Amino acid sequence: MAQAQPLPDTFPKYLLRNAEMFGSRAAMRHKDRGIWQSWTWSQQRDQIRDFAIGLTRLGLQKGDRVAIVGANRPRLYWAVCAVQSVGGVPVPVYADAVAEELSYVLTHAGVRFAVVQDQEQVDKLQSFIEQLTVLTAIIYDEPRGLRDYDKHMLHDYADVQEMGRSAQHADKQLATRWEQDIRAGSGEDISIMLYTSGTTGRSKGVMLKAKNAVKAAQDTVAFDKLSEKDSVLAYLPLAWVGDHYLNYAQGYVAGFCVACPESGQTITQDLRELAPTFYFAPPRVFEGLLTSITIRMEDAGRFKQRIYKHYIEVARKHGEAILEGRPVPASARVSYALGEILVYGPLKNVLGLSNIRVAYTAGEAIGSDLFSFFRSLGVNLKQLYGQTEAFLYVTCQKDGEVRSDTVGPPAPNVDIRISEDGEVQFRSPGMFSGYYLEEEKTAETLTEDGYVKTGDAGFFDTDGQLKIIDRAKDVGKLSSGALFAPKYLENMLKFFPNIKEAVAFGNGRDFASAFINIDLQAVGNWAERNNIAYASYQELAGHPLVYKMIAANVEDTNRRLAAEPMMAAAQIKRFLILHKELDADDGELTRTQKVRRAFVAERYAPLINALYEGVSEKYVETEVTYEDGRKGRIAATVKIVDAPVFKAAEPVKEAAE
Amino acid sequence: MSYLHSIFVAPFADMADAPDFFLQVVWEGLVSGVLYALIALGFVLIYKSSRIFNFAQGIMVVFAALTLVGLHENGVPALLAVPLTLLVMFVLAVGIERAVLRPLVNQPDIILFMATIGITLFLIGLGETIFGGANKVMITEQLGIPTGSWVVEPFGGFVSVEQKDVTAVVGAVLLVIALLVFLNKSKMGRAIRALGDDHQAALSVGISLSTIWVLVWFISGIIALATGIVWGARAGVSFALEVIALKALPVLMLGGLESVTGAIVGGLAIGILEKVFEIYWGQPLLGGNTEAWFAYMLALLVLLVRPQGLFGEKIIERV
Amino acid sequence: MNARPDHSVLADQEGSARDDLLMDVRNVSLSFGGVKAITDISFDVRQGEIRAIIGPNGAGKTSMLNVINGFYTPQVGTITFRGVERRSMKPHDAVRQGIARTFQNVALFKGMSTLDNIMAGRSVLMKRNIVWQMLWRGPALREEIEHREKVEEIIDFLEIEHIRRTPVGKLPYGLQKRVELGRALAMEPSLLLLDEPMAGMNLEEKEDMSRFILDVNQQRGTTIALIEHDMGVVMDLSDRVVVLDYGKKIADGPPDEVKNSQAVIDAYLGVPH
Amino acid sequence: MFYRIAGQYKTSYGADYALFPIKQDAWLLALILVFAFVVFPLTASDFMFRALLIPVLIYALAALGLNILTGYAGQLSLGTGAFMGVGAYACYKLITIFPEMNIIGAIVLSGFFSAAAGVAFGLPSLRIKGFYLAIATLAAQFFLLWLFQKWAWLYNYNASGAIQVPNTQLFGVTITGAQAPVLAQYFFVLITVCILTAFAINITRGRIGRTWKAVRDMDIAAELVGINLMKAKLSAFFVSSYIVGIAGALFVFLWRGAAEADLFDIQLSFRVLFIAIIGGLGSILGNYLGALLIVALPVIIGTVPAAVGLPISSAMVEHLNTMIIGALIIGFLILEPHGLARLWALMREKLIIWPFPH
Amino acid sequence: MKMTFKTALLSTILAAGLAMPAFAQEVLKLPNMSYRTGPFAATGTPHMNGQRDYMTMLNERDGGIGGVRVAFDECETGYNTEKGVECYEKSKAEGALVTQPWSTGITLQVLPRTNVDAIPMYAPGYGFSAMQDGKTFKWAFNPPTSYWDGASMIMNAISDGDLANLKGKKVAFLHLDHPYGKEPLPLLEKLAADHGFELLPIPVGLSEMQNQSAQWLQIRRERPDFVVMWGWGAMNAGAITEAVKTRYPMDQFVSVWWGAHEPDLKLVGEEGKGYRALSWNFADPNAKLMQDVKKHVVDAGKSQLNQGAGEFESTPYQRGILMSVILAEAVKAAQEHAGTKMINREQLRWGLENVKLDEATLEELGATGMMAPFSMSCSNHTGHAGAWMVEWDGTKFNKVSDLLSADRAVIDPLVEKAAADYAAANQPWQMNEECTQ
Repeated sequence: MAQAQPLPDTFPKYLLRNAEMFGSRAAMRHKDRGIWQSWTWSQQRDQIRDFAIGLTRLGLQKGDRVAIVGANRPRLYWAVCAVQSVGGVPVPVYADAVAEELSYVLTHAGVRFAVVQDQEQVDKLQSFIEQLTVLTAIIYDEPRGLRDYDKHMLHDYADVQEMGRSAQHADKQLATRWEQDIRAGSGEDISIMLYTSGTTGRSKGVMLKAKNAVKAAQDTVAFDKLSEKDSVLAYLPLAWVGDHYLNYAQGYVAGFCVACPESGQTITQDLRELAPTFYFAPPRVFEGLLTSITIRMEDAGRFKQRIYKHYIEVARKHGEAILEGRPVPASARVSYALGEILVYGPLKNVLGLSNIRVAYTAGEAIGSDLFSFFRSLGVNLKQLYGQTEAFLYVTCQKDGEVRSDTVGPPAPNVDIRISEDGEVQFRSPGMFSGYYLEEEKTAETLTEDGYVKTGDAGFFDTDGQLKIIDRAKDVGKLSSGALFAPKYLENMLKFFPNIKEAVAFGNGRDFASAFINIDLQAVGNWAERNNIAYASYQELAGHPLVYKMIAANVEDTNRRLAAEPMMAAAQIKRFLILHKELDADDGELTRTQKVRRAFVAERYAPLINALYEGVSEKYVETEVTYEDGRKGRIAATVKIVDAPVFKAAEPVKEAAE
Repeated sequence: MSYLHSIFVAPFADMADAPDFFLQVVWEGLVSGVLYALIALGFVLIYKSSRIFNFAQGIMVVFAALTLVGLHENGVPALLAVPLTLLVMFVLAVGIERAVLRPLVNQPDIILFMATIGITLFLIGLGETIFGGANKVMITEQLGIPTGSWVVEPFGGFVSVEQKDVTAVVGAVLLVIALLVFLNKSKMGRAIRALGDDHQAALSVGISLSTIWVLVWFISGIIALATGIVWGARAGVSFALEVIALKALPVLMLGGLESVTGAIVGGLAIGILEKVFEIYWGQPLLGGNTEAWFAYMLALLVLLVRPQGLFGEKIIERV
Repeated sequence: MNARPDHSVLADQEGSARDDLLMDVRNVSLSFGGVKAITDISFDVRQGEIRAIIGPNGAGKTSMLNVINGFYTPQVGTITFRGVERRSMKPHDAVRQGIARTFQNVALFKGMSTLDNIMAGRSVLMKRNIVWQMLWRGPALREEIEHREKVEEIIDFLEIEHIRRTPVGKLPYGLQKRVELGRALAMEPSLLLLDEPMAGMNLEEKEDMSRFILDVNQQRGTTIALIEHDMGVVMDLSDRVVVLDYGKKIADGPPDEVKNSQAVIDAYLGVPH
Repeated sequence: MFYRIAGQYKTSYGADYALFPIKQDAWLLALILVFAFVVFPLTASDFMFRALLIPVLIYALAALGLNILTGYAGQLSLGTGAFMGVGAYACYKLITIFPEMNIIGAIVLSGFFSAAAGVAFGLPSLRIKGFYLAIATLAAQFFLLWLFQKWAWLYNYNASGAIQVPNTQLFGVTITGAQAPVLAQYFFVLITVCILTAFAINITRGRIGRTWKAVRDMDIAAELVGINLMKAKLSAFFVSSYIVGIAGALFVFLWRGAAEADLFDIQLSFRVLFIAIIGGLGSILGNYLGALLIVALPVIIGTVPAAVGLPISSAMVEHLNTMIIGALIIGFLILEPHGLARLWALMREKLIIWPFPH
Repeated sequence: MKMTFKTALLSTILAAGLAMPAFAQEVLKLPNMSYRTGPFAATGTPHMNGQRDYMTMLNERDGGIGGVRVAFDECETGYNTEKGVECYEKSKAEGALVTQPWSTGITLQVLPRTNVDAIPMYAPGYGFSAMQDGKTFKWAFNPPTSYWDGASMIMNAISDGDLANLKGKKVAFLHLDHPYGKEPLPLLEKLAADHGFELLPIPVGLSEMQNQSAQWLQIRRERPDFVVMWGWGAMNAGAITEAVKTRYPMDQFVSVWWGAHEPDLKLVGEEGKGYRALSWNFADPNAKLMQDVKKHVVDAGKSQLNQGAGEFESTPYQRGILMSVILAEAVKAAQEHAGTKMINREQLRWGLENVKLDEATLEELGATGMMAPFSMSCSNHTGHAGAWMVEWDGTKFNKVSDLLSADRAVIDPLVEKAAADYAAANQPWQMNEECTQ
C-alpha cells in the first residue's frame, strides 16, 4: 500500500483509490438468491456513484443527515459512502429499534433522508412520520410489500440509482465532477454520526470526523496487517460502532471484502461458507460456540469423544504456545499436528474459522478457559477495549502478547491514564468531536485536557496491560466498606456454561448476592441426559437439582473470590435462579444484550429484598412481552438459597496502584 | 395370401383334423396352467395381505421341493419328510417375517419388492449350499402319487393322460377349495382378507400383524410345497424351475394382483393358450419356443387394454 | 392491511362478457359413473381478482378445479379461458395456457429439493434439447441459470431460502404448502388455482399464507382462484366468492353479500364442521 | 474430516452448478481417475483387467442406464439384459455389414437400436404403472432373447448361434477381438464409460432429469405442472436404453469377445438390477460402487478363504456368492434402502461435520 | 522384479490377493472348469468327479505325473459362458498349463483367446468340430471324437450303414438351444441335402429343458422316423420321460454320448428299453484302471462322487476318468519329449499333439475296452477314436454295436471350410505354420 501520494483522509477518497488499485477485486458480497452476489471495487464505486448522484437529484445537500436503517446489506453500506461522498452525514440506526427509539434518534438527528431496508422499517418510520418534519424522502432497498404504498415520499433504491444514471447520461461531466468533489472533500468534515446504544439514558449521537476515523482505521489496519486479501462477514448491527469500524472503515482503508449474510438466521451457515480471515465477536458468541461444541460432542460416539478429548487436552497444553511461537517439545508438535488433522482443523472448518488470521473479542470480560480454548485451536483470538467515543479502539492486544484477563496495552497512538478515582481515560486519533447537539454532555465526557472519560473502572497491571473491572459508577461498596464490583462477580459466574446471565447486588448492603439465569441449552441438555422432565424455562429453573448444580458453581466462584484480596469480601452469600430469562423486549437487556442492572433491580425489587430478608422463597408476578408483542404476566415462587463463603486469603501486600 | 392362410386358416384346419391331438395339447396346457395358477395364488395371498409383490414365490416352490427330496435322500421317510418340510417352510415364514418384513415395514413397495428378490437369491444360495446344485428327482412314488398314465382314445386317436398330472389337478383343486374355505370361514382368514383393505380393521379382529404375516407366508409355503411336488414330479427338481416360476408374473398381471379367481383363471388361460399358440402357430411359423415369451406378450396386450388386469378393480386417479 | 386496488365491483350474476374476463365457466356438469359431482355450474373469473370457491365437504370444489385445469373432462358445458373455448385438454396443455395449481394434499416431488421442485415448475418454459443438456455447456447452462434466477426470486419472495436444498419430504407441512405455491408460481401462470391452501395449518401459518397469496395477487398481478374450507380466511382474502353445495352453485358475489345469503347460511354456515 | 468446506462459496450460479461444488470431491475424483488412467494400467495384471476392471466398468455403465430409467424416472425394468443384447447384436451386424466402419461409429450407432427397442417397449408405460409395467419389460426380455436365438440373420447364420467379435482396429491398435491387447480395451471402455457418465450426470441434473424425477415422485403432479408424461417417460426409456445398449455392445465387443443369446438372459437383467439397487437407485456414483461389489464379491469369496487356508469348492463359492448377494440386498434395504451411494453420502456428510456427530 | 513389484502394488490396492498365491510349489497346474451347480450339474458333476478322481489317483498312487503332483483346481461356471470366460482369465493368470472349458459355448468364446494367449485348450468330446484341423487351431484339441464325427456315426447307425436308406424319412434333431446343441447342424443339414431325408431341428431352450411338452407334442404331430438327441443336463431326463409319455418308440430315439447317462434312464426304467446312445467310452467298473481309482481315491474317501447312486459304475463318471487319462498321457509325452518334469504350455501342446493311446497303452493303463484307441498329430487334433452304440435294457446300458467310425469323406471337407472361414473371420489369425502333415 506504500505510495507516494498522501493517504486519503476520507472514506470516499478511499473508495476511488480502491476502485483504481483493486478494481477487479471483490469489495462486497451478499448471500442472496442462493449465491454470494459479488461486487468488485469498481462496481461498488459505480453503484455508490449512481446512488449518490441520485440522492443529489432528490435534493440532498452537503451536511444533510441521512438515516440508514436496516440489516447488513450492501446497498445500505453503499448508502453510507454515497452520503459521505456528497458531503452528507450518514446516521446508522439500529434496525431492531422500536418505533419510539427510532423516532427519538431520527428527530434528534434531524434527518432529511432515510435509507431503509424494507417494508418493516418503512412502516416504523411512517408511524411517526409527522414528527420528522425535515424528512424529504425514504428510500427502501426491498420493494416487497410496498407496491400499494403512497409513493410521494417513497423511493426504490434502484430507482434512485436509475435517476443517478440518467442524470449522468444527460450530463457526461457529472461522474467526473462527483469524483472531483470527493477529492476536494475535507477530512475535517463529520464522517458519520453513531448513536450510542444507550445503556444509560437516551442515545447520544457521537460525531466522528473523517480524518480521525480514517487515521484510527489506518493505525489498526497496520497493527493487524490487514490487506485487500482479507475478508470479513458483516453480521453485527450496522449502527454499532464495531461494525462501522471493523467492516466499513477498515474495509475501505485496507480494501478488503465485506460480506453480508443472507439473514440473521443463516449467520452460522454463512460464516462457514465464507470462512473470513478477520473476525470479531463478543464473548457471548464464543461462549455460545463452545457450549454448542461441547453439547454436540456429547452426542458423539465413544471413539470420537476419546479422540476429541485427547487432542483438546493436547491443544490445551501446547496450543497457545504453538500459536505464539514459543518453544514446544517436538513430540508435542507432532501430536498437535495430528490433532490439527483430526480435530482442530475440522472443528475450525465446521465453525467457519478455518481462515481466521485475526479475531477479536470485546465488550465484556471473557473467561480464560473459553479464551484459551479458541486460541489453543489455533484461532488468533485477541481482546480489545473500545468505545463509540474512541471510534472503537482504545486498547488492543498484540499478537503473541495475549491474556484473557486484560484488554491489552493502548492501541497505536492512544494515550491512556487512570484517573484518581480509578476511571480509565484516553486520548486517541479516532476520538469523537462531540455529541450532536449536546454540548453539555460532550463537556461532561471530556476532561479539560481533552481526555475522554470512559466511565469504566480499571487499572494497569504489571505488564502494562489494562484490566477493566466494571463501570466506574457501578463499582460500589458493601456496608463494610469492602469493594463491590458487580460486573466482576457476574462475569465470574457467567463463565460457567450453565449460567447464561447473572446480576449481582450488594452496594451498600451487608453482603453480595446474585440473580442467576440458567443457560437453557446447556442445562436443558443436562436435564435430558438425566431424565429430568420439564415443560418450561420456569420449571427447569426451579428444579431442586438445578439449584444444587448452580449452588456448586456459586461455591466455586466464592472459592476463587476468596483468593483475591481485593474481592474476597464480596463473596456471594445468597442467590436465586430467576424464573424468567432476561429479555431485551422487556427492557432487561440492552439491544446489545447487556444487562441493565438498574432496571432489573427496580423490576425485581421484591426479590432483592427477599435476598436480604433471609426468607427461603418468594412469590412474584412479572409482566412479560411475548415475541409477537403481546404482553402477559407470569407468576412464580422463587427459591432463595444460601451459598458457603470462604475465608479470605491473607493479603500479601496492599494492592498498590 | 398363403401367409395369411397359414396364420388364419391352417392352424384351425389342423385342430379340426386331429382333435385328439388338440385335446392332448389343451390338456398339457391345462396342467402347466394349474401350476402357474398355484404359484400365482401364493403371490396373490401375500400381496393381498401385505402389499408385497413376492418375487420369491417361485423360488419357494423349488426350495420346498428341494427340502422334501433332500430330506428323503438323507434317509427321512417320505411321509415324515412332508411334515418336516412344512416345518421348514414355517420356520422360513417366521424367519422372513422377523428378518425382512418387520424391519422393512412401511417402506415403499419397490423396496419390499427388491427385498423379495434378495430372499430369492438367498434361498437359491442356501438351497444349493445345503442340497447341492444337481437336478433331483421328485420322490413321486414314495409319496404315493400314482405314476402310470391313462390313455383315452377319442376321435380315433389317443390322449395320454399321466396319472400324476391328474393327481396334480385334483390336488390343486382341493387346495384351492381348502384355501377359499379358510379365507372365507375362519377368523384368521377373514383377518387376512381384511388386511388387504385396511390394516386397522384387520387389527381390530385381535390378531397381530406379525402373526398374520407369518401365517400368510406359511400358507404360501404350503402352496409352494404342493406346487413343488407336482412340478417336481413332472420335470425334476432344480433351480432351473426358477425361470418357469417367473411365468406366474404374467398370470398375475392378467388376473390382477389381488384376485384369487384372477390367479386361477389367468393361470389356466395362459397355460392353455401358450401351448396352443406354440403348437399351431409358434412351431410352424415362428421357429418354435414361443412359450418363452407368449405369456408376457399376452399379458402386455391385455394390460394395454385394461391396465388393471382382467380381474383387477378400476383405478380412478385422484389428486 | 394496506390499501388494495379496488376490485369490489358489484358481482354481476349473469357473467356477461366484460373486458377483464379471464375465464368463463359455462354450464359445466361432471359425473363419475352416474354420480354427479358437479351440476350445471357457471361462473367467471376476472383479470387480477382473487376468486374463491367455497362449500362444505363434498360440494364438488376440487372436482371443479380439476375440470378447470383439464384433469377431468366435463360431460356438459364449456370453459372459455382467455377467449378460447374448450371442453377437454391435457393438464400439461393447461399449464402451457397459463393455468397453474396447487393441491389439497400437497403433491410435491418428495425426493427432490425445494429448489428442484420449483425448478420443475419451470420445465414447461425451458426449451434446450437433450444434446445441449448432455453437454451442460452454452445454451443449456445459460438457460438453467436464467431460470434459476427466476426461481431464486420466488424463493426469496416466499422466504424459503433456508430450505433451498432440503428434500421437501423432510419439510413440515406448512413449508411444503409454501414450496408448492412456489412451484405453481414458477410456471408464471395467468390463473393460479389454489386447492385449500390453508388446510391443516395453524393460525400463524395461515396468516403467512394469506399474506403470500395477497402478495402474489398484488405484486405479480396473478389472478387467483382458490378453494377454501376456512370461511373466515376466504372472506378476508377474496374479491368474489362462489358457493357450491352438492355440486350446485348456491351463491355468487362479494364476500359480504355471500355471507348474508340465506342459502349459504343454511347449507354451510349453519352446519357445524 | 478431510472435507473442509469452509471458504468454498459460490459467487455465481455457474459456479453453483459446477460438477463438484466442493473441491475435495473433485480431488477425490481426480485421485480415482489417476488410479483408473495411470496406476491400474501400470500395475494391474491381465486377469485384473478382464475379471475386475473391465467388467466393473461395463456393468456400472449398464446399471447407469437402468438407473436412469428406474432410479430417476421411476419405471421399473427387468429387461436390461435384452436391451444390452440389442446393442450387442446391432453392433455386430453393423460391423459385419460395413466392415470398414469405425468401431466407435458402430458402438455409437448400436445404442440407437437399443434405444428404439427401449422406446417401443416403453410405450406401454404410458398406460401401465408400477409392477404392472415390469411385465412389459419382462416381455421385452423374453421376446428379444427369443429373437436373438431364432433370427439367424442376427448372428450371420453362424452354426453355433453365437456372435464372434472380429478383430477391429482403432488408430492402428487392435481394439476388439482376441488379438486386442487388454490395455487398449480397458482404455477404450474406460473412456467410453467416462464420457457417457458425464453425459448422464449432465442430463440428470438439468431440466430433463428434473422432469424424470418429477414423474418418479408423483406423476399426476408432474403432469399438472406441465410435464408431458409421454415425453418424459419415453425420453427416459430412450436415454436409458441407449446407455444400456452401448454397455451391451461394450460387453460383447470389448470384454466377452463372443456372445450367444443366452448371455443376455434374465439373470443378466437381474444382475444389473442388483448393482443398481445395492449401489443406490437415483444415483450415478452408486452404479460404480454396486458394480464393484457385485463383480468383486465372487472373486473375493473365491480367493479369500483359500488364502487363509480354508479351501472351498468352486461350486460352493457360487452358492455362497448367491446367498451373500441375496443377504446383502436384504441387508442394504433394511439398513439403507438407498444403497451404497447414500451410505457414501452419509459418510461424506459425517466427514464434513466431523468431529460433530450431527 | 517387475512382477513382484506389480504383485505387491496389486495386493495393496485390492488386499484380496487376487494375483498369484504367495507360495509357489512345484505342481502341474491342470485346472478344470466345472458346473456342480445349476441345471447342467446333473450330467456335469459325474464327469467332473471322474476327471478329478483320476488326477487324484495319479497323485496318490504315483505321486503325480512323472513325479510332479497335479494341481487340479476347479472353477465353477454353472455352464454359464460368461463365468467360463472369467474362469479362463483366472486360470490363465494363475499359470495354468491347459484350459478345459467344459462347454461348447465357453470353448467357442475362449478359442480365439487361447490362440493369442498360447494356452492349450483341451475339450474332450465336445467343442467346435473344426478344431480337428490342427493347422488352423494350433492350440485347441477335442479328442477322442468330435460332434460331427458323432453325428455322422449316429446317422450311419440309424440308417444301418447306408444313408440312402433314410431317403424320404424324417429325422427330428432334438437339441439344446445352445452352441453345443447347434454344433452338429451343419453336418446334418449337409447329410439331409445329400441323402434326401428331412431334417427337423427341434430346439429346447434352457428354460424348457425340464418341461418339453411343446417339443414332444411337435414330435407327436410330425411323427419323425428318428429322434436324434443332442441334450445335456436336465434336458436329457426331460426328453426321455416325455418320450415315454408321448409313446414315442424308444428304438427310434438315439442320443449323442452325453445321453448315455444312467440316472436319466433310471427315471423311466423298463419303459426306456431300446433307447440308444452313441458313446465313445464304455463303463467297466472292474477294469484295473477303475479298481485303482476305487482303491486309491474312492475308498480312501478322497472322491466327491455319490456312491450310493451308483455313480462309480456309471458311464459319465468313467468317461470323466478317461478324459483325464488322455490329458495325463499328453503330459507324460510332453515330459518325455521336453526332458523336464515341469513342462510349459508349449510343451504340453506338443504332448497333446503326440498322444498315442494304442491298445498297448490302454492295456498298460488297465483301460482295455473302455474306449477305442486313437492318436493325435499336429494336423489332427481330434484323433477320431470312434464310438459304440449302447442300448438301455431297463437297468443298464449294453454295447450293441461294433466300433463305429465317422464318414471322413463328408466331414473333412466341411472341417476344412469351417476352419478356413473361422480363420478368415478372426483375422489376423495365427496358424500353425510348422505343421507340414
